[in-house]
Amino acid sequence: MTDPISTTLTALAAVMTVPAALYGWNAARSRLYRLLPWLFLLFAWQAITAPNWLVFVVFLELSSLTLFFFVLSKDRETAFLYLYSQLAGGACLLLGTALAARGGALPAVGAVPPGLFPLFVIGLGFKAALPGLHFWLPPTHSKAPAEASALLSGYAVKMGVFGLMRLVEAPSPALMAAGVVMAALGALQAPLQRDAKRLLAYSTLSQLGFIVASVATGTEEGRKAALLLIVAHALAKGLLFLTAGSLEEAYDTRDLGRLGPAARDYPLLFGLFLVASLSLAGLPFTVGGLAKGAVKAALADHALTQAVLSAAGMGTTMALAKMASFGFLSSGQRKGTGRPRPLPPLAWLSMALFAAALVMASFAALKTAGAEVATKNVLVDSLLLIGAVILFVRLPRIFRPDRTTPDVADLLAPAGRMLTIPLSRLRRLHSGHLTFYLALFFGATLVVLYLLRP
Amino acid sequence: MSDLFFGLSTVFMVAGLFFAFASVVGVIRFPDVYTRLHASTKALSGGAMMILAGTAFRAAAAGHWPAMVKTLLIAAFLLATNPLASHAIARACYRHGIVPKGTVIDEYAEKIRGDRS
Amino acid sequence: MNPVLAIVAPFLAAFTIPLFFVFRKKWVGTAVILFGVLSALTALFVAAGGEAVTVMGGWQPEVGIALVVDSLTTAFLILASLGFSASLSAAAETFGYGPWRFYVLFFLSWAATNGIILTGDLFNLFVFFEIFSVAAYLVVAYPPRSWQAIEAGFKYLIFGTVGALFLLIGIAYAFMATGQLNMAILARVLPRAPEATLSVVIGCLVVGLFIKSGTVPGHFWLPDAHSSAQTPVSALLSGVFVKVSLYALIRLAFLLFGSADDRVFFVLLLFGTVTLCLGHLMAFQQEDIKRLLAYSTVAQVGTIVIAIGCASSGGVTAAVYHAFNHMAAKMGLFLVSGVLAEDRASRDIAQMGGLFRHRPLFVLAFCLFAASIAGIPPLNGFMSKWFLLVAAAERGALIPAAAVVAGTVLSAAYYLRPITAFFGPAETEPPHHRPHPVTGAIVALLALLCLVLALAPYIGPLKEGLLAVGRDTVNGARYIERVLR
Amino acid sequence: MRVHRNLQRLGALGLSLALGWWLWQGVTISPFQGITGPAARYIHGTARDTGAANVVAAILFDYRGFDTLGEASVIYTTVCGVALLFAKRRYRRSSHGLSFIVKRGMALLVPFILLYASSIIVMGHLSPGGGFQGGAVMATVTVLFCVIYGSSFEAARVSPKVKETIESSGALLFTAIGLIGLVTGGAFLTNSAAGFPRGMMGHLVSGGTIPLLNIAVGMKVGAGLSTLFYSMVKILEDPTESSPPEV
Repeated sequence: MTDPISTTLTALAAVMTVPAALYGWNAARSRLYRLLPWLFLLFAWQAITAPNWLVFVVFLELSSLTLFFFVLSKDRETAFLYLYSQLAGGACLLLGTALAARGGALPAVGAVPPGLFPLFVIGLGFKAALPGLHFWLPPTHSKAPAEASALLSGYAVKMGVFGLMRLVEAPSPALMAAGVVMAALGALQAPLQRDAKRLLAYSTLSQLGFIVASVATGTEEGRKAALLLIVAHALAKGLLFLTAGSLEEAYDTRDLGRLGPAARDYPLLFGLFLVASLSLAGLPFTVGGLAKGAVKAALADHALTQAVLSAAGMGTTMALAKMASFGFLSSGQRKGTGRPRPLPPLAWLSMALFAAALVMASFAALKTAGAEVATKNVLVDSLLLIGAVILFVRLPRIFRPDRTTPDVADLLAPAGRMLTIPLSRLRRLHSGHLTFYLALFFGATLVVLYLLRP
Repeated sequence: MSDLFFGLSTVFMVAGLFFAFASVVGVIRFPDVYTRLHASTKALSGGAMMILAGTAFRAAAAGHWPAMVKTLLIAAFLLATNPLASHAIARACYRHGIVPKGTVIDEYAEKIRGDRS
Repeated sequence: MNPVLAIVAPFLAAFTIPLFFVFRKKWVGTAVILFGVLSALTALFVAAGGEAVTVMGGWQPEVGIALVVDSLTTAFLILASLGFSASLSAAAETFGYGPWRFYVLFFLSWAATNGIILTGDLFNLFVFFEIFSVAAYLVVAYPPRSWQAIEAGFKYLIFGTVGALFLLIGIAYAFMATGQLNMAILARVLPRAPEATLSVVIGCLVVGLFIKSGTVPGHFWLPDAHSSAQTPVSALLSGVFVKVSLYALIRLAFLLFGSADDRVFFVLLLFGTVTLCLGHLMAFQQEDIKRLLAYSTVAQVGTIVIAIGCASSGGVTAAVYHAFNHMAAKMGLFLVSGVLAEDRASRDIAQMGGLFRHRPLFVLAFCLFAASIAGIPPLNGFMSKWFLLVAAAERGALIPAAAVVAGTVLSAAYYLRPITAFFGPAETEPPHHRPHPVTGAIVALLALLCLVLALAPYIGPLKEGLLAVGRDTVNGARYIERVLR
Repeated sequence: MRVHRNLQRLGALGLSLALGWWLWQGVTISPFQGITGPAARYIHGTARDTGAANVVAAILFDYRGFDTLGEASVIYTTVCGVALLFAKRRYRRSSHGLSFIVKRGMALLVPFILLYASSIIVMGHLSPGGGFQGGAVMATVTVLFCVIYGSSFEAARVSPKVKETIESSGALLFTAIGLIGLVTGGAFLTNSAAGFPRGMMGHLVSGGTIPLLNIAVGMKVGAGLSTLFYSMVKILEDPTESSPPEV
């Protein structure tokens, strides 16, 4: 299927993968990992251009699998969390596809019978981190290698959104509510994090909320706005994750409380960071700003949504301000990490590629949108931006990086403990007592005979 | 001739039944393995023999000679195997350490001792 | 080629090997190999010969014993000959030809397997099940080196005997009600039997086959037997023996249980789902790699039973396809894990570190098979699960379908545990290193088979064959007409 | 604890009763309407079809001869498996047997027992009996040898290899007869249609393949049961080795 959406996303996949592959080229691990980004690219292309839901699910799963191996190289537990959540989503989608295929032909990527809509939304929700199903996202993004985080946040979650784009053909209030909650949740959580990449992860969540809300309008305009924001966010977030990864590389920590004045050591890195974060925060005339403007325009009929999204945008700005302030500018807090390590040239190259892509995207967006649209909301957007920065400066207590915030993911451990009880019961059932086994068997035989009664 | 055989067969069968009954009583009433074996072997051999002999006479009375020969053969085999089995059981019991009840003189033990020394 | 030769060839092998041992001891090995090739080829020729019906002794099907070849038979004959050949080669490498009696048992079980697959007579089915089960109990306990194996064999014996008893009761009731044993005739007259009798017949047959195939509640013997047996035997048990019982289930379900269709298939769906869940959940908790594989087999049996329970040609196609996939992958998994466990002298997953560097190819093959079983997309396991899902969706069996996809997630989880262990660091270098050329070759062939099976839906003849199996099996009238013509 | 066990027993009783009830439900006692189906064919057609006087033998070895091959193979399998699992080279220790009287008496009886066994086998198609029964009687002789003369007596005279040969030859004979039927008669185990002499009904040579198959089964069963018994005796004789060590 080829239309603007898949064409754009196909190109975006390539643009995302090349810098990510370059960034990780010389990492200290098996050389097989060099292959993974390209595999991811291949599978992503297949998924985006899939003719039917089955092919889409298959390649979506495969792309998740390649990213799983990426995460596995750094952190096992998180990798498994990621894999299970993605497989669970894939399972829902597969089941939905099978049910939709009941009539005979495989269902094309697009609208599905209304009864199956929730199943598909849940399945895609695992991928696109809808609220409640987002439990995997913050840990995975923060603990994956930087280039994998860039691909994850920049592209992998967008494939779920892509599925939603195809799925939603009529306005869906529930999905819009989910998008709003997502945006608000991400915006609330992001400025309170102390882990730089976790902060970026929540910011991703918030931006996804924008995109989902826009998709949920079910209009062509909404889809176009969402697509623009996808591109803007992917490029900006890719660059941001790479800079965060570079910080970690250099100082061996992602803890904002312990990172030092990186702007002094690496002024160029700070510059790249600024480029990305300004676009992400929605500075007018950048691709991010234009995209957000388009989203708000698409949501013109939904005033409440618009208001919440504006507030959420301030949250994003505050989060980025926090990262800039504690990660790059604050001084004297660094404890014993020694001299920063020099960054490899390939890392610089990859970040530069992202920045260039971002700038080019901004020009392209400006050109297509035209001056009138670009200047429409300049005043409001700038005020929001500045207001957020002022808020951040005036309320230093809230944003000090010395605590962690609770999230759905914290429920996983108790849930796992609850799950072990039936499991151990089941294990005790297989105790090895032959008489007990036989008794069970004869009991079950009675059940069979009962079920077969005339 | 046939009447004579028929009468004889009846006499033999009745006598056989009596012996068989006696052996059953003996098996139940006697106190230990050896005496019970005694009852079962001797009385049963006798009883079964007589019943078989009775059957043979009856077959002869009917003029069915092959049946008579077969019956007599069965009797012969029974005569050969029943004592053998009883003997084996008794010997096994003794070897197993079961002492005959109320025995005063145990010649078999003396013989075994004699064999050993 | 006369179908009976597929049964007679392995029988001849079993009867001749002792003579070789007595008169020409040196030739035992050669004889085993030649007979293996002969048996496999005969079965394949019979399978290739197309549909055929023959009655023993030249009688009519009513009084004699009929052997029937149709597309389902063909599929399972091919499956059995592939599985037995692979296991035979692995066994020849593992045991050598010293324990020649093992090969006698092996060929006997082969003959019995082919007999079960070919026979069209209910009592004859039972007789072959007996040979097959007795041989299975014994090969599980071989060699009697540990109590564990003997206990497993004993447990299998007890359960198998109970299963055989149920089969016999079912057959006896069927005979009592109709006076017939030929399956085609029974298919006609059994529905006329009183309802109560029919329910007992079906119940007993289904429960008996549940035990033989390792479906819950008759699965208790399976993990012990599969994990304590020697590697080639485990592979055979999982790859072929379980499938043969499932074949009988398919055949009887679609031929005999006609008038009670819905109830029977509901029972199959229900117990299939329970089996699937239980198998996956238990496999999830195992520390012993072979026990993990054994419980995974339980789960896959559940999958196939669900597929049968879909009661449609698509379901049967999925069942047969999945049986093939599971045969290829699980045999490979057992063979590889046998080699790796021998290297480590332990079957504990935690101690399997560093084996990737030690035996990279075997470990890669393990990954392929595991991915196939777990249902990672382009591989054969995924394909058959997809067939199954569509069949289940058409039947409207939502919960079984959901269980199947959830099981996919779980199985990916527990198969990743040994895999990450293999790739992980090693505490010590593996103490053993014995080359396994034959096992390696078999594993490679099985991996190839997995890949070919993955492409089966795209290869015209294979796809047509699979679909034909489903179509023909569901169409009981066709079978009856062919046998009684 | 005892309450617990009693509860268990009660549960088992309940299960058995429930299962028995269900099975009883299925028993159909239909009014006798004459014999129908294959049974009628067996009863009325045996003499015409096979020429055997014994209907049971005709069913076992002709109509359903293939089942019999299977059943004999079950025994063959068991024998082989037991011999495989209990494989020991020779007897560690043999009893000396029973007393002189028994030994001598037995020596006189053995020929007759063998004669009896042979008659059961060979006349299987004429009178009650057949390969399975005769073979079992034949095997009794070897069991008696073990009991009366000690376990090593028999092995010294009839080597296990001979028994192996007899057993396998019996099985092969069965299969070969079946294959002859396949070649000349068109189907496995074809009887008179394959050219086996039909004979006169009631005579020793009658029934076509049935007597031959009886002999084959007799060989298989007799030698097999004997091997089975001796394999187990070997295990019993040596209590120290009966428990395998933990690996």
